[in-house]
Formats: sequence, C-alpha cells, structure tokens
Amino acid sequence: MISIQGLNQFYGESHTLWDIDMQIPEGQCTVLMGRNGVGKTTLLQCIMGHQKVASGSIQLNPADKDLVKTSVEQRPRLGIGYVPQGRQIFPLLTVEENLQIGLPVLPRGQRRIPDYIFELFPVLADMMHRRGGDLSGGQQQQLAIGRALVVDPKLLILDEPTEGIQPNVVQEIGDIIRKLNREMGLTVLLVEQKLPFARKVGDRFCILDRGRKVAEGDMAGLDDTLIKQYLTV
Amino acid sequence: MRQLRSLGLLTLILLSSLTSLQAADSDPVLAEFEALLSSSAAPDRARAISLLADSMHPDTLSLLAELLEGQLYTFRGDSHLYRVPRHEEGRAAERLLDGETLTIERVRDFRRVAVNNAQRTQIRRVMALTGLNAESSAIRLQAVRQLMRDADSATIALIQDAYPTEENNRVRELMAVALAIHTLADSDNEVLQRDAIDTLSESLEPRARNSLAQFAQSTENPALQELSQRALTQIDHKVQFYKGLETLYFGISLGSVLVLAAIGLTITFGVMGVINMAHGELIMIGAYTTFVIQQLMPDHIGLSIFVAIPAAFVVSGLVGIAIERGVIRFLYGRPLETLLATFGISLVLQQAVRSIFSPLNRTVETPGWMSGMLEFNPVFAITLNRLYIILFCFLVFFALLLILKRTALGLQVRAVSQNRAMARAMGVRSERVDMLTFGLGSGVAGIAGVALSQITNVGPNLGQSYIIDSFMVVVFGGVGNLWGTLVAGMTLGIATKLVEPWTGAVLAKILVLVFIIFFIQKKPRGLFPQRGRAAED
Amino acid sequence: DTIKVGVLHSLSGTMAISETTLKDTMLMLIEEQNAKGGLLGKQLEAVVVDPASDWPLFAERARELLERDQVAAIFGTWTSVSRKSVLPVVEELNGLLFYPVQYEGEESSRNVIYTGAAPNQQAIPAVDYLMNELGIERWVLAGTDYVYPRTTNRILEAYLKQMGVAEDDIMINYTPFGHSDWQTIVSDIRRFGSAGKKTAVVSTINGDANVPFYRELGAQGVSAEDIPVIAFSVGEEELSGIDTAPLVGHLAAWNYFMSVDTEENDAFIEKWHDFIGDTNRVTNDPMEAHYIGFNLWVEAVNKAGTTDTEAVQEAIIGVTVPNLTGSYAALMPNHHITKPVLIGEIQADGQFEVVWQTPSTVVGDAWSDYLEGSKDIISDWRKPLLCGNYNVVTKTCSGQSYE
Amino acid sequence: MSQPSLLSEIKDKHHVFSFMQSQASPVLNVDKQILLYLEGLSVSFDGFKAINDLNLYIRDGELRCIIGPNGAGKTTMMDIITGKTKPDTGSAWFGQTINLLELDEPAIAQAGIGRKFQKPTVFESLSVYDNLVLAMPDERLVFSLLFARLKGEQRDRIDEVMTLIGLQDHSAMRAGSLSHGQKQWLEIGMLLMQKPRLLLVDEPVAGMTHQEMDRTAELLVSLSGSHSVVVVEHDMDFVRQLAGKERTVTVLHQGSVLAEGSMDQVQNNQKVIEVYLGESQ
Amino acid sequence: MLLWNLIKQDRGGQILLALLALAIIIVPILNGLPSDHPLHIPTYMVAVMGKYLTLALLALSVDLVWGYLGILTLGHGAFFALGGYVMGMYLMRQIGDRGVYGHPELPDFMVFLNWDSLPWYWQGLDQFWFAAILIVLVPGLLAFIFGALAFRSRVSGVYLSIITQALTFALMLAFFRNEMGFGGNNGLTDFKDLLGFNLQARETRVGLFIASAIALALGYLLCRSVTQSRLGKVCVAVRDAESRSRFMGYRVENVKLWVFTLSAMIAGVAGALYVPQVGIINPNEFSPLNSIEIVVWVAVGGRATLYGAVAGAIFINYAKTWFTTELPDVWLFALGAIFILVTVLMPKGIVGLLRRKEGNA
Ligand SMILES: Nc1ncnc2c1ncn2[C@@H]1O[C@H](COP(=O)(O)OP(=O)(O)OP(=O)(O)O)[C@@H](O)[C@H]1O
Ligand SMILES: Nc1ncnc2c1ncn2[C@@H]1O[C@H](COP(=O)(O)OP(=O)(O)OP(=O)(O)O)[C@@H](O)[C@H]1O
Ligand SMILES: NC(N)=O
Ligand SMILES: [Mg+2]
Ligand SMILES: [Mg+2]
Repeated sequence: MISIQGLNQFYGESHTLWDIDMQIPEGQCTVLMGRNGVGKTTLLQCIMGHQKVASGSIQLNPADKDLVKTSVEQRPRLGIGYVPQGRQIFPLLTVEENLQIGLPVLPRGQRRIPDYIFELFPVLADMMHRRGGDLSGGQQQQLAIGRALVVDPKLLILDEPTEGIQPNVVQEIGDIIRKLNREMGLTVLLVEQKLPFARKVGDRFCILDRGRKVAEGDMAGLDDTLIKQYLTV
Repeated sequence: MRQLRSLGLLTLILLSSLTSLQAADSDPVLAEFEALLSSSAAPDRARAISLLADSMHPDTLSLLAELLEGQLYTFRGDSHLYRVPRHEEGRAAERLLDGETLTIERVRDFRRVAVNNAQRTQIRRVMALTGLNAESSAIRLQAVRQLMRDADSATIALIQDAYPTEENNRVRELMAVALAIHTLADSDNEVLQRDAIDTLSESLEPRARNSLAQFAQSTENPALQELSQRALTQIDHKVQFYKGLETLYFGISLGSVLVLAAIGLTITFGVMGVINMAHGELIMIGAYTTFVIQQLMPDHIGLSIFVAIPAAFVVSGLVGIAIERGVIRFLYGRPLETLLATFGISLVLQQAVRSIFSPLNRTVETPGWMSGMLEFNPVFAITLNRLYIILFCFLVFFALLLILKRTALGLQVRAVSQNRAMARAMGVRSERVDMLTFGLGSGVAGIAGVALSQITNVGPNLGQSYIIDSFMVVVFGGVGNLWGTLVAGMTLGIATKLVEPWTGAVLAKILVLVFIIFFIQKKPRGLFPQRGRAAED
Repeated sequence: DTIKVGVLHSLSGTMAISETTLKDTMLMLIEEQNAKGGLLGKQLEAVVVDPASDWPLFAERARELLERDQVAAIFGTWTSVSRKSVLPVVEELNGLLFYPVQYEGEESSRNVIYTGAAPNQQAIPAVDYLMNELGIERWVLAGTDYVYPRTTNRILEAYLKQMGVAEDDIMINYTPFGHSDWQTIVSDIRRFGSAGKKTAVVSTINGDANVPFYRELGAQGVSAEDIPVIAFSVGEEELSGIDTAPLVGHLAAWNYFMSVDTEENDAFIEKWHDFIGDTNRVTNDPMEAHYIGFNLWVEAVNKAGTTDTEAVQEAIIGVTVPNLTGSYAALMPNHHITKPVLIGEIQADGQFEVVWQTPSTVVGDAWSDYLEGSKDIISDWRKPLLCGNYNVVTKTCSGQSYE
Repeated sequence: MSQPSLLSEIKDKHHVFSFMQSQASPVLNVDKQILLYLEGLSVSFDGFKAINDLNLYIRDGELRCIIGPNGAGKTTMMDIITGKTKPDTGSAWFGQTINLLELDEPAIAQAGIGRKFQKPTVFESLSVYDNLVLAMPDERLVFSLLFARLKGEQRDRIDEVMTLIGLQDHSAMRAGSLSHGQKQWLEIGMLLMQKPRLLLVDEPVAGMTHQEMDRTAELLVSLSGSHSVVVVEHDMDFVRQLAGKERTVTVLHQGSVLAEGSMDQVQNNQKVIEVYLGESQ
Repeated sequence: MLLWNLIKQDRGGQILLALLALAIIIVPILNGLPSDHPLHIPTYMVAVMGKYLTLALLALSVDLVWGYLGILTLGHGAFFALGGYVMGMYLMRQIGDRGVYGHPELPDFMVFLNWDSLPWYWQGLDQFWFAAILIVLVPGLLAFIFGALAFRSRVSGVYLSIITQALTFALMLAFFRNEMGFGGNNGLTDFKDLLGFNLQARETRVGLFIASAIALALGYLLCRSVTQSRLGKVCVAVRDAESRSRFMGYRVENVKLWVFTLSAMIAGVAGALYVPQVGIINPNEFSPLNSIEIVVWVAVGGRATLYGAVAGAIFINYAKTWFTTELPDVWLFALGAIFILVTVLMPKGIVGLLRRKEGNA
C-alpha cells in the first residue's frame, strides 16, 4: 500500500529521521514501535504531509502517487484516515460537527456518518451536541478514531489510539481494527507502546530507534531480544 | 363646489394647462421678469417673483419651479435668461424669451440666477396657494404647513374655504389647528377660544404648542388660562413620550451602523483570528465603489444602490482575497503579526485612495427613495435613510448567520481556525476556506461601506473612523459570536444615545468607553463568551 | 541659486483632506512667479514636506525647513494646534510663517503673518447678518470640541449677550472630532428651533464631522428656511464631498467665495484649473489666503530687496495687494490683514451665492474685544512698540518680546 | 465563579484586595491522618452531572489509584481539588484547616497540592531546565522572584530529577520540541520539583513503554509515605503494580464512587467488570 | 560586575549600550564642530535623535509586556502621554509671567478661557522634584489600578488589548475637552526653559539628548534584569501557559500587575523626555493609532528581544522622518510596504536577521 524509500527529515538543524525504508503491505496491520522520542510520530506526520521531508519518497500504491508531492488535504480523498497523537479534537465544534468535518470528501449521496461508529462508541451518540473540547480525555480519543473512520479510509493511520481509553473500550478498538483489517481489507498503520495490544492486532511490526529503522518483520518475529534492545530503557 | 376667492389664482390654474399654446415672442411680462431677475440686487429679484405671481402668466408655476431648482441662467454673451437643465459643457441652453437654443461652450459664461432664502420662501408661498387644491393630499398638507408659517387673514380665509370640503383627515386636522391658532390669537369669544384650546391640545404641532403657551401667558381669563395650561401639560407629556421613542430609534440606528461596520470583522477577526487593521479600509473601498457606480450611472441614482451593493461586495471581497493570498496566508499561526501586516496594508490602501480619488471627500448622493422621513406626527418622524440602514443591517446579519450555520464553509472555517493541521488532514481545503472566508468578511465590510456612504464622509479617512469602534463591538459581544456582535452593537448604540442628551456627545462617548472597560472586568470574554473546558485556557 | 520656499501642509493623515489643496496652490503660485521671472532675479524653489497631520512632526519639519533648507518663508499649517506647534520654532529660528486659515485669534507673533480671518472677520459679521437681515432671535452654537470653536463661541456668546439675547435663547453644543452620529443633536436643534422664535445654527464644526452633520440635517428635513445654519469651516471644497441638494440655502461666512464675479477671480480659477488639470476642482477661502499671503511676501521682498527675515518683516507691514473679490488686502501692524466679509448661501451645485457682504474690508483683530483677558491687549510690530501683546492698561509687553 | 461585586469590595473598608493579601495559607493540619476530604461534591455542566455526590478521603501518605470509565469524572474531580472548577455543592478540605473551595489555584498549589495533567502541559518556549527551575516551590512572590538565584543544593536537585526523567541530554532544549512521551516525563519531573504534599497524577503512563511504566510505578510508590499520591490510570497492569495487595483502589462511575477496595475486590466486582474492565481482563 | 552578568550573553545588548555610550560622547563633539564641517551634526538633528531615543525607550516598555508577558497592549501611548503631560505642566509653570497675557501663575490658555485660579492638580508642579515623582507615579498609578482590575478579573488576550485601547481612547477624548484644564486640543506648548536652562539653547538640546541616551541605557538594563531574572522566566511561562503557571502556585495577576506597572512607568519617563525635545504635548498622543504604531515598531524590530524593540523604534521613526521629507507624496506606500515585508519575510523582525543562530530568547 505504502512504500517509503530513503526518507530523511529534519527539525531545523536536528536530523530526526534517517534513511527510512519501509513497506506497509496492503490489507495488513503494521505496528510501528520504539521508545519515546525516536521519531514515530514524526514519521507518521511525514506520511500525512504535516512535516516537510528533506529527501526520499513515499509511494501510495494503487494510484502510484508520491505522497511527498501531494497536499495534505488530498489524503482523505486518497483514502487515508488519521488519528493523531494527542487527539487533536476541534475543541469548540460539537461532537457531531467534529464528525461531519470529513464528510465533503465522500461522494455526494454518501455523506452521512456511518452508524457503526456509534455502535463502536456509544458515548459519542450520547454527547452529539457537546463541544468536543468538553469531553473527557478518553471520550476525545474515541471521537478522534470515529472522526477518522467517517472518511471511509482504505488506509488507517493511528498514533497511540488507546491512550487514555478505558480497558473494555480498548478491547473493542482492538476488535474493530482487526475486523476492519481482516474482513474489509483495511490497511492499518499503528503506533503502539503496549505490547499485548500490538501483538493482538498487528500482523507485522517495525521498530524505530533514534530515527532509524532497526527491525521489521512478522509479529511472530518480535522476540525478547528485540524488545530488550529497542523497547526498554 | 370650491369657492375660489382669488380670481388670479383661478385663472392661473386654468391657464397653466394651456401653456404651450401661448406664443412667447413678445411677452412683456417675461421681458420684465427677465430684466428684474438679471439684476444683482436681491430686492429686484424678489420683485420679479411677485410680478410673475401677480401676472397670471401661464408659465408662472413652471418658471418659478425652474427658478427654485436653479435652472435659469444668464448668458454673458447676450445677458438674456436661459433655461439650462444641465450646466455642463456641450449641453443645450434654451433662451427664455423665444425658445432659441444654444450649446454651452464655456461653463463659466452661464451664471445661474441665484435665489436666496427669502425668495425661496416667497416662491414656495406662491406655490402653496395653488397647492391647497392639489390632487395629492401630501401636497395639500405641505401647502397648509407652508401657509401656516406666517399666516395672515387672507391665507386663513383660504384655508377656511378649503376646510369643509377637505376629505383627508390629516390635512383637515392641520387645517383645524391653523384655524384654531388664528382664533386663539384673534378672537375674544370665550366659546370659540375654548374650542380652539381643545383642538390645539390634541395637536403635536409645535406651532399649536407655541400659540397655547403664548395664550396662557397673555390671557386674563383665569379659567381659560387653566385650561390652556392643562392642554400644555398634556402636550408636553406626549412630546416627552415621543422623545423617548425617538431616542430609542436613534440608538437602534446608531447600533445598526456599528453592527454593520463590525460584522465583517466578526468573520475575519472573530472567526479566523486575523487582527485585521485594514478592515476599515475595506469598508472605505465599499463606499468608494458606491461613488464610482453613481458616477457611472448618474441618471439612475435611485437604482445605483442596488448595483452598488453587489459591486461593493465583489470589489472589497476581491481586495480581501488579494490581501489574504498576498500576505495573510503567510502569517497563520502568528495571529498577532497579522496586526502588523494589515496595519501596513491599511496605510497603503489609504494612500492609494488618496492617489486615485484625491484626498478630498467624494459625493455620494442619496437616492430619492431613501430621502425624507416617515412622519408619524409632528414631533416623531423617522428618517428613511436610517430606517433602510437598520433593515439592511438585519438583512446582512441574518444572511451571514445563514451562511455560517448552514453551509460547509461555516463549519470548515471554524475547524481551520481551531486546528489547521488537523482540518487539512480531514480533507478541508484550508487555503480555499481561508480565501473564501476572508473574502466573505471583506465583502461584507464593503457592503457596510455602501450603507455608510449614505450617512457619512466618503474619503480616505473613512476607514480609520470606524476601525476602533468595530473592534470594540466585536470584543464587547464576545469574539467569534455573530449574535454577540449584533447585541453589542445595539447595546452600545442605545447606551450612547441614552446618555448623550444628559452629557453631550463627548462625555457620552467617554462614558461608553469606561462602561466597556468595566463591563469586561465583569465578563472577561464579552457578552456571549465561548464557554467550556477548551475556552478556559 | 534659488530662493527656497517651505510648504508645510499635511499630505497624509486626517488633515490631508484640507491641506493637500493648499500645497498644490503654493506650487501653482510659485510656478507662476517663476514664469514671471522669479524674485530678485532668482528662481523660487518649493520645498514640500509632509508633517502627516502629526503635531510634533510639524515642529520638526519646520525646524528642518529653516535650519537645513534655509527657506526664506514657510507657507503652511492648518489647524491651530499645528500652528502652535510650529510657533516656537519659527520664533527661535526667526523664520516667517504664512498662516492661511481662519482661526480663533488671541495670538500675534512677529514671525507669523495671519492671512486667514480672525473672529471679527468672520464670526461677528455673520451673526450681525443673521440678527439684522434674517431676524434671528434664538441661537445654536454648535462646534467641534477644540480651541477654535470654543473661543469663537465664547466670543459670540459674549457678543450676543451684549446684544440683548437671553441666556435661554442660546444653546451651545460640542462634539468630538470626526463625530458621525448627529441624530440626537439635529433633533435637539429642531426642537430648540420650534419654540416660536426664529432660530439659526452657528456652526464651527470642523472637517470630517460636517458631512454627516449636513446629511442628517437633510435627512431630518431641517431646511434653511426654517433653521438656517451658518458655517465658518465649510467651504466649496467641503461641499464638493456632500450631496448639496438638501442643503440649499444654508449659509457660510468667508472672505472669499469661488462664485464671486471678478476678473481676478476668473483668472485665478482658470489658472487653478489649468494647473491641476481638472475643471471640476473648486477654489476656496484658504487658497485665496495663500494667494494673498504669497503676493504680500513677494511685494515685501521686492520692497526690501532681500529675503532676509528682519528686512521682510519690516517691509511687509503696510504692503497692499489685490485680493480675489475686488478689494485690497493690506497687512496691518498686528500681522493680520484687511478682508471683506461675505455671507453666501449654498446652491444646488455646491457653490455659494453671496447674499450679503460688508461695505468695506474689516481689519483683523488679533486680540478679541469681547474676552476678558484680551480686551486690553493690542499688537503692533512696528518700531518702537514691536510687541505682539501690549497691555494698554499695565503698559507692558509680555510673552514674545524683543529688546 | 462568582466574584463579589467590585463596588461592594471598594465600599468595604476592611476589604483586603487579593493583590495585597499575604499569600500564605493556614497551616496544614493532619491530626486525623486524613489529608484530603471530599464530601458530597456535585458539579454539573449545562445540566449534565459530571460529579454526583462524590465522597472520597485520602489518608496522609496514602497511594490511591482511581479508575473508572471515560467520562466518569476523574479529571473533573482533580479540577475541583486544584481550584479549576468550583463545585455546585459539597466540600473539599485539605487537612482539617484548609478549605480548598475558598482558595484559588495558586493558593491551593502553594498549600501543597501538585498536579500532572492528563494532556501534558509544559512551558513550551522555556528550556527543559527552566521548566524544572520554575517548578521549585521556594519563590512565589514577585519581588523575591526578581532576585532569586539558584543555590547549590537546588542545582543538584534539578540535575537529579533531570536524570530521573531521562532528559539530561535535553536540558537546554525548548520544551515545546519534546516528543509526547518526553513531555509526560517532564511534567512528572516538574511535579517532583514542586514537592507537594499531595500529588494528583492524571494518566502518567499514557504513551510510555512497559519498562518506563515500571519505573514510574516504582517512583510513585517510593513517593508515597512522605507524600499522598492520587493516580488515575486506565492501564490495568500499571494499576495492579501500584495497588499491590493492600492499597485501596477506587472506581468512579457517573460522577460517584462505584466501588472501593483492594485491587482483587475491585477486579472481581461484577459492576466494575461490566462498565469498565470488560470480560477478558 | 552585576551589570556585566546581565549583558554577558547578550550581544545585541552589548552593541546597543556601546552605541549609546559612543553617541553620548560623539554627538556633542560633532555638534560642536563648525557648521560647514562635513561631520557637523546640526542641533535640530540632535533633537530629532533625542526624540528617537525616547521613542525607543517607549518601545522597550511595550516589548517588556508584550514580548515577555504576552500582553498585547494597544494603549501604552496613554502612559507615555501622561508622563509627557506632567513634564509639559512643569514646563508651563516655568514660563511664569512670560506668557502672552503676562499672568504670573496661570498658563495662557487658562487666562483666555477665563480661569481665575490654578486647578488643584496643577499645584506643586513648579517644583521639578515633584514633577519628577509624578512622571513615574501618574502612569504607574493608572497602570496599577487598571491592571489590578483587569488582571484580577482575568481579562486576557484580545479582550485586554481592546480595553487598553478603550482606556487610551477615553483619555484622548477627555484631554480634548477644554474643561479638563490641559489646554484641550492645542495641548501644552511654547515652553521656555527646563531647570533654568533655555530649551532653545544648543547646550540644553545636547543635554536632553544625553539624558535620553542614559535613560534608554538604564531602561534597557532594567528591563534586561527583569527578563533575565526568574521573574522573567515566570513571565514567559505566563505568556505560554497562563493557567498552568497558576497550578504551579504563581499569582499570575500579581506578576502581570507589577511588570505592567513598571512598564507604564518607563513609558512615562520616555514621555517626559520626549516633550521638551519636540516642544508640544497634545491629546493626539493618546490616539489609539499611535499606540498601535508602537506595537508595530516592536514587531518590526523583533519581539521579545528588547534591543530589537529599540532597533525597530529607531528604524521606523528614522524612516518616517526621511520619507516625509524626501517622498512626501508616497511615503505611506513605502512605510506600509516595510510593515508588510518585514512581517512576511522576517518573522523575527530586523534583529532576526542578525541572530539567526540563537535558539531562544
Ligand atoms: N517541533 C519539533 N521541533 C524540534 N524537535 C522536535 C519537534 N517535535 C519532535 N521533535 C523531536 O524529534 C524527536 C522525535 O519526536 P517524535 O514526536 O516523532 O517521537 P515519538 O517517537 O513519537 O515519541 P513518543 O513515543 O514520545 O510519542 C524527539 O526527540 C523530539 O524531541
Ligand atoms: N465544561 C464541560 N462542559 C460539559 N461537559 C463537561 C465539561 N467538563 C467535563 N464534562 C463532562 O463531564 C464528564 C466527566 O469528564 P472527566 O474529564 O472528568 O472524565 P474522566 O473521568 O477524566 O474521563 P477520562 O478517563 O476519559 O479522562 C465527561 O462526560 C465530560 O464530557
Ligand atoms: N484654525 C482652525 N480652524 O483650527
Ligand atoms: Mg509520538
Ligand atoms: Mg480524564
């Protein structure tokens, strides 16, 4: 689905991502892992176009489009949904409006919020007319996921989506990601710190360390040595 | 059957329908009229008017009208009088005596026959005499009023004659008042005087009150004195009431001007967060657009406003879009710096207008349908231009409300201003949204300029005089809240007008500012604050 | 080698509206003089600067003109405050300032030539006209809240009371600069005027506030026949920005109107139109004042044979030049000039029709005879008195004085 | 927040304006071994009851975990304790002497209550080091701030904390450039610098790896005893680690306490499983 | 030593102070050269330069509250003008009986408005020491009262900006009124001497220039010592996350109040030095647009750098002087263009060009 080649990124003078090569195979769930501050969020932001890329390319498969040269607002139209770290809810829009924001990228006639979002997160239905910023942290996280699903994505990018969410909902999120992934062929790129969750939903993993990709493979291959080496402090 | 006492008048009216039949070549009246009118001494010109009025000349009314309108000119070449409908190079001038026409070569060769106030009053009086029998009740009313100005027994007699057959109530009432004033002053008959006081006590005409006051002073009859005193208090109460009503209207009208001036800013500043110091200049551009439109269609001033509104919207909107594309888009995320750049833009726009249109104020005419007053009674009338501006203000307000609430643009612009990056990630074309929104706010400012051009200067300083008030209104109402802007503008308008009679305009303005300062202490986020967790820090 | 002439008028900011025209007038006059061969055999050179309607900047620019450019004279300033700001500078550096605008008086400087009207050359005759010719008995004195209207109204108030007008028959009202909402005030005026006595408004409303004021008068149907308004700051140029149709018959008092029918005036207007390239442009009173001031200066320089300030100051008193209305302007020892006073009525085309004028010219009075503090003060810049504020009672000269 | 009217304050000649009031609060008194009393608290937003008759007592030196579904009111409870939100009814006391509802945010902080926010908030344009400097509790008065200098032991303390939170290499970096997890750590560091008597920690391990979680747990446990610590977290492993066998865990639901007890008790509470934990936990 | 610590790591400040010291020495010398000497600085230029320095001091005071505390004040001109008015009143009193009406006590405008005695608030201002106290006290007190009200009610952001604007606007209208006893629109002018020195004299002008330079240097050091102290850090913390600093125990309103008051006092001193050099003070100094312009100087120079504010004020005012003389017809285009270009192309202002490398302020 996405193939990243030779990606380098800088914050001002500091070189944050180094020569990243990475594949996100279609229909699979890839989990991106690594310690705090290694560049996971930065990599996702590069894919989303929020960060300028110094060199390298990010090919989106079906259309063979180079995302580096595509504007941010094209991404939902290309079928990319995004759940950022820190929720990034529109605080003064109501829950309903937060969800509606993505509707115009859908073809006319399909512009309504799918019901399964409310089945997944019933709390959103209860709080339809409350300002997004008033929701509790976990409710906001649920809203953020719901909002990304509204655009009917082919590729879903999630940055620590379970942060601050109550355990039973975390399970459900895991289930739904798996379901979307397995049953509907949704491709998923997930950043996740919690190993059990990662193991549960992921098909593949990919580890970053200090801005470099250091390991990649099927989830089964994520062994203790790797964990010790790259995921513990 | 109306009795016409004045034979002259009858003839005049009869003959005036036959004007064109008269051969004009050797008309002695006209010749004398011309001679007297050409004199530079005002008394001569006054005599010319009386001459014409007494002459029963068929053209009397039209000539006097032309004189009043300033369409009679003396040509330096032959010292004759000419009719000049348009005093411009290349236009035609028609000699009064024989109808010969000339083409104007040098404007200064034709000097207008000027009339002064005394002569104007004289002409209007002549016209009023015929006006009493006019078809239109408005003209009859006007005529009675004119004749009341300094009524003598002859005019009173005319009114007396017309009174019984007058069908229109308002005219009748006014006539009754005129007659009562006369009675009160001239008659010694107590019964008649009582009736007159009665009539006058019902009237709000200033003349009625004055004559009552005078009568109460001068009469020796204590019963009548008391009666007239009572009548006076009755009138004064009513006057007081209408004065209150008037103040309220003034407040709303000032409020609507403030709202109009501020409402574009509610969008660019309130919703988008751009501190747009050039907002005033966008208003100014709207006003200048009105001026240009009127220049382009000088013969259709009445229509010009309807052309000017969309035109101003488009022109100011395009300028706004140019500002947004050229400057502001580089500054998103640095909201305070938009102040700096737009301050620069406002300087440039002001100077640009000075260069293009000169530093002088430009004339924007008030179309006929906007001038005049809606008169409820002699002490309470509302001016039409203000009334239309109030209506227009509400129209703009609700249109905007609809756009922001019912279209995708409204939602998207709020999303973009709250979190640009995320809005883009959700597919919002933020650049387009910014451009359109800024264009919308600017266009609305332009529309406000059309309205303001009807009540104030159209000059390079126009914008500066509204920018401070506009920011006050937006902030007082609560940034980003359209309703807040409406309520704030109206509140400040009414407050100013309530205080003004007590303190004078200067102190009123100071007090309103102090009020704003203290009000913000009580409600640190304006009348309609953004609420909730997110708004708190 | 040229003689430099400073032109100190705001070309930007709030006053540009009025002052830009005066800058152009000066350029025209200088160009014309140069065409005639210049002055003392030298060409004149205009030094134009922009004080930007910023009062301290006026002083700074004036200092530059005098110190750096060594100008022989400065023509400029409009508002009283800008003149007050420049005054210490021209006195210190001994320059010569020609001030072209009607003002409140109460000033006479050795270094300033006042070519605009003092209150007795405008306000008092105007009131006389209203009282005697129109029979006005009730008075509204409306002005912008600053020194010129305040002073003028104080003088008028004193004068009216002296003429037997009762306190109740005078209404005084002040508004801020640029006041734009006149509804209440116009309505008050209407009410004040409906008390049965003939009422008039004497307006010292300044600049930008006039347009909305007159518009409101028109909207509320206050006609000149009911309540005439006589203005001291509204001339042809101000009217050119107003729809005059509803204002026909309202009045203004000036020392010049564009409509005055004299050959000098026709020639001046023609020159102006040629210079500015627009036959629709109007002329006005302060332009005439500059015309007079410039000619006075030219005469005085010719008489003195030098542009040296001292010599010109001495030479200029008593110099007489024609004005544009058929009489003469003579510079009096108090540095004010003689002027005819004209009352005009507004016509539909934005011009004034002269309805009355003083039989002869009036001498400008620097120190009003109607104010307590100033009635004993006179000004005479001839030797031996050489004093702008000589108190005839205490027989002293205070303020600016030269040994 | 209703403030007494300005006029009445001015008229009251005994009124002491806040800017003139001495900033010290009454002395903390924990004779009864209870540090925090929350009784009968309720608060509603536009009719929605976020906190509903909540009662909670925290012992001096206790480490208390609070769990509960999203929107149960945990953060709102902390908002009330720290003065951000005023409750509609109820009382909140810090020890026996300090009525929290009468104090504003800075006074509460100075009385000894520190907080880590759910969403990490640091001073973005200050360096990591300066963030820690400002968190030190010593100087709060304007004039003493003007002349404040770092003492040797303060420097040592900062270095110590800096190492503890793993940001020693980033001390001069603008806090705004830190990654999400680094900000979390910095906020914990700031809390440590502040040395409050009561620590309110809202979701400290969100976004941390498992090992970091262990370290955080150790840290919090070591703080308890000398400090009281209230921790809100959704990560059950972490909570289990903190609560151990004997510490109390409180479950909030719909603004009031649903269950309270040891981790085992809570974990097996059917209602808690239903609304919060889910079946498989 | 303490001083050196303050500017040790402050290249901009070092340069600024060095330049000021240089100016104090060299300007009197150059001014003393014969007037045809190519290096001669005419006295009027000295006065103009002195004016720039006072405006720079004003900009400094705005940068302190806007740059470091995040209060976008759109009314700082009010404090400047108040300081100026106090100085103007002192100078008026110095005229004594040399006014045009020769009144021993009353200024001319009072005589001619028929005032018969000096209003109470004019009393004592014939004493320089008293005027000197009021120059800082009056602006300081107004700022303190205004700040105490506003900060305590937690008015912030644009709401605060707009009420500062309302404050200066209201003061402007009030000072326009003749009844206020400050000379109305004409303001105070025609000053004669200061502390017995003739204001027109060359030496006095040079002296005022030196005084302005010293005031600017001291003002800079004062502001620098505030921003470098921990209080300065707290200011930045408040600017970035006001409520977070409250939860850390800082009384945000007090921090704001004192810094705001200090800044108003500095502005008052600037105004007091400005008035004798330009020779007039008038209500226009209260005009809201003037205050906005000050903010613009700071932004052009570079916000939150102090010396940037100084550079911006001098640069823009010099440009204004130059433009209004050399390009009187189109100068607003040029000035407007500078504002736009600086904002768009130089987000850190003109000093941003000089210190690309430095990470944070
Ligand atoms: N805006 C920025 N400017 C400068 N440096 C930044 C910025 N944002 C992040 N960094 C730095 O880049 C590095 C990578 O940050 P990133 O946010 O991608 O980390 P992460 O892997 O997502 O960490 P976490 O697990 O904590 O979310 C970090 O060291 C961080 O300090
Ligand atoms: N200002 C407000 N306006 C409206 N509703 C609010 C407001 N503040 C909080 N709420 C609501 O109150 C409830 C409690 O919120 P709170 O943030 O305390 O939950 P929480 O227990 O911290 O949840 P989480 O675990 O998701 O962080 C939520 O349903 C939230 O939507
Ligand atoms: N002198 C005037 N009109 O200010
Ligand atoms: Mg991250
Ligand atoms: Mg929470």
